[in-house]
Order: sequence, then C-alpha cells, then structure tokens
Amino acid sequence: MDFKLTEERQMLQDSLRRILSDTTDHESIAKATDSITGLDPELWEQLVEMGLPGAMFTEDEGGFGGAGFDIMVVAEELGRAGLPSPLIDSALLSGTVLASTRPALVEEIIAGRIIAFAHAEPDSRYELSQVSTTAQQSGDGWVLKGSKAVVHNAAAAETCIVSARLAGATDAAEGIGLFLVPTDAMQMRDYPLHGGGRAAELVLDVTLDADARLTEDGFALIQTAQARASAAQCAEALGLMETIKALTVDYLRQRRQFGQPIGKFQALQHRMADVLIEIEQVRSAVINLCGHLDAPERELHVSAAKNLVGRTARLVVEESIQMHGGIGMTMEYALGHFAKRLSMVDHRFGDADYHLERFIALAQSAA
Amino acid sequence: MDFKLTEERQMLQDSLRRILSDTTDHESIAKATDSITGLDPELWEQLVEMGLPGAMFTEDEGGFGGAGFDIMVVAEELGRAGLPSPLIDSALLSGTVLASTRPALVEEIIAGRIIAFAHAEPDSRYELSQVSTTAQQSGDGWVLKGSKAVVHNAAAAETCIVSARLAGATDAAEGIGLFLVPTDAMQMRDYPLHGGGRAAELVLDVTLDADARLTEDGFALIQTAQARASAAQCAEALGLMETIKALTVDYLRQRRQFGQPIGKFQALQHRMADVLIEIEQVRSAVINLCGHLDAPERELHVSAAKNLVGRTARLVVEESIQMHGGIGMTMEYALGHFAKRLSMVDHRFGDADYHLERFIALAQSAA
Amino acid sequence: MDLSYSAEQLAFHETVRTFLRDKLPERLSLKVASGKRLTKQDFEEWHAILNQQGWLGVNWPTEHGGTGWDAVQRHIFEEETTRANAPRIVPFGVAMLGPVLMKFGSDAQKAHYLPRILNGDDWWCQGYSEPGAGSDLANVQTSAVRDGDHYVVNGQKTWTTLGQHANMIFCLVRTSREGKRQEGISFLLIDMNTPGIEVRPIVLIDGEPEVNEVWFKDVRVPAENLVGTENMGWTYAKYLLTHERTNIAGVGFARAGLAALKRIAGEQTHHGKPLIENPFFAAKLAEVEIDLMAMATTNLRTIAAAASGQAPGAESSMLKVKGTVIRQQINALTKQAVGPYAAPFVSEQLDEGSNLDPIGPDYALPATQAYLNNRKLSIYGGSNEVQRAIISKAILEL
Amino acid sequence: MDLSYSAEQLAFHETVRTFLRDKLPERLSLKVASGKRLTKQDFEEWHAILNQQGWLGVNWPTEHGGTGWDAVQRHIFEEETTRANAPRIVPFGVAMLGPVLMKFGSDAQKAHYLPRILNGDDWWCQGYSEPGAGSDLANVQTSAVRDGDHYVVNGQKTWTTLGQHANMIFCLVRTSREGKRQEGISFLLIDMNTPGIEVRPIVLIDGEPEVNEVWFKDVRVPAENLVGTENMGWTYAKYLLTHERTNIAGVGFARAGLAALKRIAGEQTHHGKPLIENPFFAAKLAEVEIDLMAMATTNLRTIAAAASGQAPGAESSMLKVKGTVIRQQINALTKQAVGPYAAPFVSEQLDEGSNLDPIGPDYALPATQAYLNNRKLSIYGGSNEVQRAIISKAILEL
Repeated sequence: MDFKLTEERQMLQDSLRRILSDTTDHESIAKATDSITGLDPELWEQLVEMGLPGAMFTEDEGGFGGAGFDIMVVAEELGRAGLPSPLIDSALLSGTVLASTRPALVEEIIAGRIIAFAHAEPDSRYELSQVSTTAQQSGDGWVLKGSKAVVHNAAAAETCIVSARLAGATDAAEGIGLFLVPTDAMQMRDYPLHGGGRAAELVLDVTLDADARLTEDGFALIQTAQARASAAQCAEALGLMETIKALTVDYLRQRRQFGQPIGKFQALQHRMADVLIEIEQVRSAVINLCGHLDAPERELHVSAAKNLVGRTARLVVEESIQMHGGIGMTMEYALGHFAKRLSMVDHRFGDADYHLERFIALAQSAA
Repeated sequence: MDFKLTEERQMLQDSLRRILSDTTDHESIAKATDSITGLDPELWEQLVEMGLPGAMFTEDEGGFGGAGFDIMVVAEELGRAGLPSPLIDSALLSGTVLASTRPALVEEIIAGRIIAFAHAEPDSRYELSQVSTTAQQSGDGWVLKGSKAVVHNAAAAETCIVSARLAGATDAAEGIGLFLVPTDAMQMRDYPLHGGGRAAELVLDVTLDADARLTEDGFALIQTAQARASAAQCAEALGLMETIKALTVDYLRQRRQFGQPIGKFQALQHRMADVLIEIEQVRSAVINLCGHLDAPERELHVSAAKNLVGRTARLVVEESIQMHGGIGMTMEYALGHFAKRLSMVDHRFGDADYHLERFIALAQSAA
Repeated sequence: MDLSYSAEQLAFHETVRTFLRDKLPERLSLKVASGKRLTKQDFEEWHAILNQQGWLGVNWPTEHGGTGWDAVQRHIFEEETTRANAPRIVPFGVAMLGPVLMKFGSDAQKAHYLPRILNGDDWWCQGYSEPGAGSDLANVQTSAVRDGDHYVVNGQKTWTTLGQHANMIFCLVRTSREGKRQEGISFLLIDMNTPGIEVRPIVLIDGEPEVNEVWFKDVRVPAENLVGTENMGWTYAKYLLTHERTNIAGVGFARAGLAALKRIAGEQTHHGKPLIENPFFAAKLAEVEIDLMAMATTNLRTIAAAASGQAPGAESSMLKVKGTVIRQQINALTKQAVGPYAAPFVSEQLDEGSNLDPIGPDYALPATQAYLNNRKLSIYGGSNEVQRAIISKAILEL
Repeated sequence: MDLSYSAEQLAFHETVRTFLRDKLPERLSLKVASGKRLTKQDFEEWHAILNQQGWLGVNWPTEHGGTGWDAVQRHIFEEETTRANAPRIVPFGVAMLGPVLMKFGSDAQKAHYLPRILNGDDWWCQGYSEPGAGSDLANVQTSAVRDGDHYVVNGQKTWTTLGQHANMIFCLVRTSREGKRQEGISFLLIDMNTPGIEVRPIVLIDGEPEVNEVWFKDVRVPAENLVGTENMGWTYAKYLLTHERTNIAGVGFARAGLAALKRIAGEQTHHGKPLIENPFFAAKLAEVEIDLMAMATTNLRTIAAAASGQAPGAESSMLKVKGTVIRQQINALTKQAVGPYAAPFVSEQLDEGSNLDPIGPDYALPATQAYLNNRKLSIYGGSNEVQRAIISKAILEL
C-alpha cells in the first residue's frame, strides 16, 4: 500500500504544472477555443515535446508510461490548468484502439498527430453499443454511411477512427467495426464547446480501401478505450475542482462583506468544509479507478468514479459560484471557465445517473 | 381561495390545544404506552366528550364534520401534543369502512368505542392488495385463517375489522372481503411501539356468523380509508414538526456555548431556516391532500403528501437531534419522544420511496 | 379553507386567457418558448400591447393608470402570462421605481415619470449594487455632492441588468458619511445620456451580456431629480425591495420549466425507452414536481394573506429560497436530460434571424444556457444566504 | 502508487484471520451480529482473550505490553475484527487513558495502572463532558481544591459512556480560575468507590442506559492521582482526543452495516420482488456504497501517511464527518428496508437470555435501535459541526 507518486511521475507532474501555469490562463484558453483546433498549436507542440502523449502508452507500445496513474497525473494537471486538449481523444480513445490494431500509428500519436475518435451518434446518448452508421463491403473496400455526433477535435485531425455496423441490430454489442477515415472525406460542421475546445458533427458517405478496417468486432476495444478516457476525464475533473477550490478559498479570504472576510461566516465555512470533503472523495475515486484499469472489476470502478465525479461536479460548480456571488457568473473572472468546463463532465461518457444504474447492474451481476 | 379555518374548526382547534396542553406531557404519554390501551382512558373519554371521533364523520353519518380539513385540524393538534390515539384506526380506518357498510356502528365509534383495523400482514409490507388471510364459507358462516401484523390499538378494541381473501390471487385487488371479528376470538401478542401507543400481532382461526361479513369486495373501501388515515397521519406529522420546531427554536435561544446562545451561530441559523422552509412545505402538502380527499386526483395527493412528509420527517428528526446535541438523544427531555414518533411516520401506509414510485405511476397514467 | 378560485376570480382568469389568446403575438411567444434572445424591441412591443389594455401597471393603483388588482389577480395574471410564454414585464420601471415614486416622489416627478414608464418613453435600469458590496447593499460608495442646483456624481455601479437598453437609471448614492452607513444614502434619478456616464457590458457564463457596469465621472444631475429627502434613500430602497418581491416564488416559471423538461425527457431515449420512464430520472423529476405542488400552495397562502391585508414576513424569504431551489433543480434536470448535446455552444443560434441549424435538438443550447444563467436566481434579489438569515432571525429573534 | 497490501501486510492479515477463527467465541460474534445487548462480562471475556494473545494494547508500544503495530497493521486488525463481529475494545482505558499515562504519567502511575488496564483489573470511564458544556470542552466547572495531600472534588460530569460498569474515572477538573479557561484545568484519576460519588444512568432514545451522569460531592482524591502538572490538563486532554481518532472513519462498521443492509433488502419484498432490486431503493444503496468505496481509500491514504510519520491534519476531521454520514445513511436505509416492523419496541428481546420471539423479522428491532443510537455518531467525539470548523479553519486560515 503506497500512495506516493514514483519519482518519474512526480517529475512529470512538476514540469507539467510549471509549463501550464507559465503559459496558460483562462483568457488564452478562451481565445484558443475560437481557433480551429481549439488549442494553441505551439502549446500542444510543447506538451508533445514533454512527452504527454507518450506517457499514455507503455514501453512496449513505444511510450514510457501507460498505467492508470500515468493517466491520472497528466490529466489532473490539464484539469488544474483548465486546458482542453486532444489527449483524451487522440491518445486514450484512438490510441488505445490503435495500440492493438495498428501499432504503427501509435508512434504518430506520440509525435503529436491528432487522430479523432468518432463513435457516438446523434441518437446514441451514452449507449456504447448503439451504432446506426453502416459499413458495407464494396468490391475490395468499404462504404460507410451515417452520422457521428460531438466528435472532439475533429477539425484538428486529419484522420478519424469511425465506428460502423457490419452486422447485428442497431444496439447489439456484436458486429461493430472500426475504420480509419480521412477527415476531409466527411461532411463536417465544427463548433466550440461550453467547456472549451471544439467538436464537430460528421456526416459520412465515403468509400474506403480494404485496409481502412481496423477490426470487425470492436466493442470490447471501444469499452477499454472509454474506460481509460473516463479515468482521464475524472482525473481532469479532479484538477478542475482543485483549481476551483483554490479560487474559492482565496475569494473567501480576500473578499470582505459586512466588515469582515466572508470566509469568517460560519455558514460558508461549513459548506466549504463539505465541498472539501467531497473533493477528497473524488481523489480517492480517481485513485480507485486508475488503480483498477487492468483489473477484472474495471467497469465497476468506471461507474463508481463517474457517478461520484458527476455528483460532486455539480456540487462544486454550484457552491463555488454561489459563494462567489455575481462575480462567479462572469466570464471575466477565471472561475467562469473552470466551472463551465466542470459542469460538462457529466455530458460525456455517461452522467451520474447513467453510471449509478450501471453500477447497480454490474454489482448485482458480480454478486 | 381561502386558507382561514371556519369558526367551528377554529373553536375545535383552540379547545383541543388547551385540553391537550393541560393534560399531557411526554412523561404521561410514555407511561400510558405501558398500559394495555396505550392511552390514558380518562383522557380518551375527555376527547370523546369534546367530539373528537364525531368530527371525523359527516352529519349524515351522525357526526359533525368529516371533511379533509376537519381531519387536519384534529390530527395536527394530536401531533402537537405527541399523543398516540385510536383516532386514526378507529374513526378513520374502521370508521370509513363502517360508514358505508354498517352505519349503526359509526354511532358507537363516535361514542368512543374502539374498533381496530386489521388489514396488513407479516409479508404485505405496504401493498394494500396483498392479503393471504383466507375466508371460506362454512355453512351459514365464515372461517377466517391467517395472520395480521402491527394492528394498532388491538388490545384496546373489543372488535376488529379484518380483511380476508374470498377469491383471487394473493395480491389481487379483487376478492378481498372485510369482516367484523371479536378480538378475543383471535390469538394476540400485544406490544408497545417506538413512537408511543401499542399494537399487536394477530393469528386467526375463527368461525364467524354470516352477518360478520361487511363487504365481499373491499379494496376500494380500504383505499379510501387509508387515504383518509394518511391525511390524518400527515397532519399529525405536521403537528409533531411544529412542536419539534418550537423545542428546537427554544433550545437555540436558551442554550449557550462558547459564550453565546448557539442560535447565534450562522451555520445553525441557516440549517434551521431550511428546516422551517420544509415544514411550511409540509403544511401546504397536507392542505393539498385534505382539500382533495373527495377529488378524482385524491391518490396522487396521498402519494405527494406521504413522500414530502416522509422526506421532511427524516430531515426534521435528524436536524433537531443534531442541533440539540446529546440532550436530544435522551428520553428525559421531550424532544426524544416527539422525534421518535415522527421517525415512525414512514413505516405506516408506505414510506417516501414507496409513494414516490406510486406518484410517478399515477402521474403517468393520468397524463 | 377552500383551495378553489371564487366565481369572480374564475371570470378574471378567463378574461386574461382570452386577452393572451387574442393579443400576444405568436412571434414573441415562440421566441420565449424556444429560449431565443429577446431584443429591446420585443420587450417594448409587449409593453405597448399591455399598456393599450391598461394592464402594464400590474401592481399600480388605478389613479396612476395601473390595474388596481389585488394579490390574487396579480397572481392569476402572472401565472397565465408565464404559461402563455409571454415576455416578462421589464421590472425596473413598472415594478420597482413606480411604487417608490408614488409613495415618496414629488408631484412633479409623479406627473412626469409615471406616464413615461407606461408609454415606453423611458427604459429604466437599477443602480443599486457596487463592486465589492455584494449582498451588503448599505455599503454605497458612489458619491453625490451638492453643487448649486445640481448633484455631482462619481463612482461605479454594477450588475445593472439590461442597462444597455436604458435611458434612465435610479441610483443609490452617498450624500453623507456621517452617522450609520444607512443614514447617508440618497435616491437619485439620472439620465443615462448625461456626459460622464459610461456603460460596459459584462459577459456572463452563458455568453450573454445581460448585466453591465456603469461608471459615473463628474456627472451633473439636477437637484430636482432627488427622490424624497436627502439622506433618506435607504428607506426608499428597502421599500422598493419589498415591492420587488411580488412573484418571488416564480411558480409560473417553474411550471413552464417542468412542462418543458417533461417534453424533453419524453423525447430523449435511454436504453431504448423515453428517458422520462427511467426510474432514476423519474424519481428526481417527481420529487421536484411534488416540491412544486406544495410550494405553489405556500405561495397561494401567502398571496391570500396579502390580499386580506397581512404584511408578508419571513414567508417571502421562504418562497424566495424554495422557489429558486426548485427552478434551479428543474434547470439542472433539463440540462441532464439533453445529454451529450448540452456541450456545444453556438451562441448565434439564439438570434431570431439566425438561420443556423441547432447542433443537436433545438432545446439543447437553451437548456445549458438556462442552467448557467439561472445560477443568478439564488444570488440576486437578496442572496439565498441573506434570505436564510432573515428567516432565522424572524423566528429566533436573536 | 500501489493499492494492494505488501507481502508482509498480507501475512499479518492472515495471522489476524486465523486468530479470530480460532479464538473469537461464537457466542459473542452471534450477539454482535444480531445486535444483542453486550454485558460487562462479554467485554471482559473478549479483553482477556485479546490480552492473552498480546493484542489488547493495539495502539501501545511493546515496552508497555502493547502490540507495537503501525497504522496499517492497526487498520487491518480493526477491519478484520469488525468483519468477524468481534466486540469492540472498550476504548476508555486502552485507547484513551493508556497513551496519556505513557506520555505524561509518573513512573508509579505507569507501573500501577497500565498493567491493570490490560489484565482487566480496572474498567475506566471518561469524565470530560459537563452539563451545559457540549462541544465546548474547555468549559470545565467541576472543581478540585487542594487540601493537604488530597484534592476535594465537587461537580458533575455527564455522557459518561458505560460508567455503570467502571471502577475508575479519569476527569478534567478545574484547579484554577485565573488566566484563560484552558489554563486552569487538571487531569485527575478517581476511584469510583470513593465516598461522595453517585452514578445515574441516562436512558437514550433507543431505550438503552448507555451513558451516565456522575456527581461528585466533597470527593477526596489522593494528590498522587494527579497526572502530570497541575493546570496543564488541557494539553493532556487534547493529546487524548487526537489518539481517540484512530478508526475514526469506521470503515469496518460501515462495511458490516452495508452487508447487513443488503441481506435485509434481499429478504424484504416490494411489488413481489426483493427490495434490493427496486431501482428507487437500489439507487440510494448504490450511492452510499460508492461513497464508502471512496472513503475507504481516503482512510487508507491517511493511514499510509500516518504510517510514514505524517501527522494527521484536517484529514481526520474529514473522515469523521464523511464516515459518520455514511454510517448514518446506512442505518437510515436499514430502518427503511425493515418496513412496518421498524415500529414495535420490545427492548427485552435484546437480552441474551431472552426467549421472547422477535416481533417481525429478528433484524427489525436492532435496525431501529441502531438508527436511533447512531445519531450520536455525528454528536460525540467532537460534533460534525466542530469538525467542519476545524476543516475550514485549516484551509481558510481565518
């Protein structure tokens, strides 16, 4: 039992925290959201040089990390800075798929190339097995038709991994193929996101070569990819909470009302204590998830963490804004960006209720 | 739209409040719980003389009230005093059944005779249609076999109304008969209740005359009786909350800690404010239910009120004890009795979750 | 006890419904229903329609051109206009300043300003809050110094809602630093076109410039624009805040929000069924519906008491807290119901003329924006913390 | 980062399990599991078994006959004994007084009292709280006046848990009224058989006389029973409170409670199915289980930090609050699961020798009693309000 970071991870954390606090603030992030990539390209290059995507892969895969706690360390720092990045999509969603289907491409991801992951569809909500996009054999190759929804970083990616149904009912886990599709072969509508960064709606009617198909039965791989991405998302949420906590503590100390710092008001003190307790709970849930990414009970921890993070995110967002008062609702002050970004954690990979229901089902089938 | 009490109800409320505050305190109530009836017989006689059971019946039925707001006024006062009484069981459960099946007996109930209502069974939980006790014709009469659970005031009643299945599956709404059974014909185990008063477990193996049967299809009648009893129970809970509120406010004002009244501590002030808000919500829910006891949407209001009362009861019990600290956990101080009695409201006629689920079903079938 | 409306009240109810059916432009109700951005002209159009009917001065006595309605009538009107998705009445002139002028204004002020509120000549905004004051309204730093027959105003106001549309602002200003903080405040009416005034919009987390900062630099205000007596402004401000509290429970808004939520949760699918049938979601929805049923009755009880002449006490604070908690819970559930499409943020889509298709369902963007924007409900109009203090003080008397 | 136990820790784990399998009397574990009342003899029997194994002084160094275990070993021991339904170790002598004597007691006190704690000669109770003091422990009014080689003690203590079984009590007494309130307090060891002491049980809402009032009237206590220095008792008291905080999270109790709750909810039926399959109930149960999974890791993190020598800061206050909230939520859900049979109250049923059949299922009465009794969790050992103050002060530094 040991909760200390290894020396390597400690170094990665320190340098990441330093570079992010030197180069980012909420205004530069907001500005980058308006750009086509949703991220300052120079900053991304710096992060790649530091080895950020590489830390998401094992040495066998060409990286230098790949464990749950590598994901935790990196994603928490990105969250702390409030920085949207292609890391979850390119390195964890696409990267996990490619590592076991097209290892050569992992090298390119480590080198900073962005490969987007287009799985969800306009009607699929959070159901991983719901795929209406079809793939049909056509001569040597494949014809893909359908729509993909809220694809993060699509405009910044030359290539997307696209899921399409080869067989089975619309919601069957079996028969979901994964394909590599050049982004410019698809119709794209790109837009900014409330929480920063950009995503796109994609419409497919494309013909692909035979080798575009990565796998003919990708559900398990998609689930593994999403488990790793969820770990990153939860750790990122933890980082967001840490910054929001720091902003709020600072505000409670500095801001005076009725002749004293508002942090002297006991009602706020007690509510802040409850917020702090829940953030510690989130840290433990993230540790539990990251420590079980390769364990049989992985999915139980995914749902436990997503549920707790979703519930706590709402608490932290609402309490931090409330304790700030009006200033907490403006985009001029940093809290606005962090709170909005945190309020979006429940709208990707399943919300707190979705995962509560899933936790119950998983726990009952395990019992 | 008018939320004032009629003059008659105002008078009833005033005199009831006076007599109860003159004659009861939590020690006398606790003592009475140890007696066989669970209630001081002299006090019950006084209440009967005041017309308490009579207020539960319409003039046509021989009473002088019978409307939802009559129930509310009386039950709220009984709650305020923390007094367990046979009113819910004798006048509202049994009384409602008898008014439409054996009107002559209503007169006796108004005169103070206690008739208990034995419907629930050891396995029925809160399901009204779940009846395993059987009734079989035997010659001119009936043979009843089975068990009845947590029958309030059974030991104080010479007669019980007992439900027994004449036909249909164990959980069918159809085929539930209601019978008049002399209490001494049943095997009884009588015991005190956490919230005050007494109940009993009954085992039946009795032969009855033909005229013991009140109805052969009693489900709708049982549901009506329970709706009226639930209105009384919710109003009683409101009265309990009012007293707990008064005790807690008083304590917050009197009790000094760290050099000032603890009511000066802002964290407690704000929590007390939330408790007060929820008690007002309960008052409104009780008004809604009592105002719709004869309306088509009656059952929707039963479940809305029982849900809100159940949730709020837990809040009020736990917050009032917490704000009192250790003294709130002792039986020497009045709060203990009131809080325990209030904590039991969720264990009769269905708890907050039971009624939330039922509310959803009723609302969806109404939509 | 009687929960139903009287025959007269039912007839009034019908009159309001008929008026709304006939006179509320569909263009406006569609915008409100779909969460589109309302322009200044939209508000002015609706004010004019109401004024023509004699129904703009909802809380005004008839002698000043108001409706003379009692609390129950006002409630019915508010409930029906909200249900019909009418734009709200901009409160600053009608609901806030009007009553203050009627009670404390000079005859000349009444004669000049009250008609202009109703006929739309003036759009008022509120100059109460200052940076760093928050809920501590008595902490007024903006100063007004008498110079001949003018006051010279210097300072800054903030959170001035829709100030970008206003030509007039009523302000709390400090005219004395002696005595208690409450004692040196005056209530001043200021033309926004006076030299030295600058307005800067503040963009909120929903991306909308709903509120503003207003700077005053040597702004000369005629002394006749003082309301009542110098240094008595705190009394008028408190009077205004009491009157602002009508419809504080927001029952109509909550009902409209709940209906929209049910529609959305009926359209979204979860495990192949409408989300509204999912017990986990349905449980939260039902709890807030049950809370709302009770709160609506608490509201009616308070209104009935007000109609029979009782002054509202801690009840309006209770309604403020519970009402905002319920609305915010409905907003949160609506955002939750939307699912992944709560994330895209294309603000232009909210412009009436926009021919941008929505990203995902058309209710998605308004749902997120309403969630973010309505965080304000528990902050403004006396934060819920201030309300809890009022409630506990009323009962604890400490 | 590594969430699993080391090989050594796993071996220790196995040793504890083996010991419990071999030495914990089934009679005792059945009583604990079924929520029966434990007698004084029951506790003494278990203490003797542990002492024979050398495992009673769980938090004591080996030099005084303790185990010398580190924080992780103590955690493993606590977790396993709770899981095995062993009686708890009565904390007043072992967990509370022992460490104080070791740190501040005289050699004679150590030599006399420490062995007697382990061998069961003394049953200690705690004389900290006073009527009217509540969480304000420094408000000590019980006085000790020096008279020759005795102190004469007058006053009253309350909330003295299991004081009815005790022959010894350690007390905070006031020996000076000068200076700050904290400065005039002394720490005194008192024989309960001294003339002038009276013990009166207080019946709690679960019907049990778990706590007592203790009166002192001119009680003469030998001066050698003073621990450390006169007027320095507050320092010792705070030291004791810090040590009391081991196992503050109560993870083992929560896990045992959750397992029992699942069993009960699996037996109760709702609409013809086990209650545990009802989504409304399952949702609440799952939320508390998820909370507990996280809290158990927070607890391990704190323990690991303590084992590596870090002093616990606000973490133990966080664990106290979250741990008690989780346990109380489990108690509330268990009471809810029981249904109508939560209402009967036949206290005699809890006596070991009782041949009364339970009213309803045998888990019904203990469920209600645990709900009622465990309201204390958030009140005693520093109320959750006091803990929240500690947490916010640590971070706000105000």
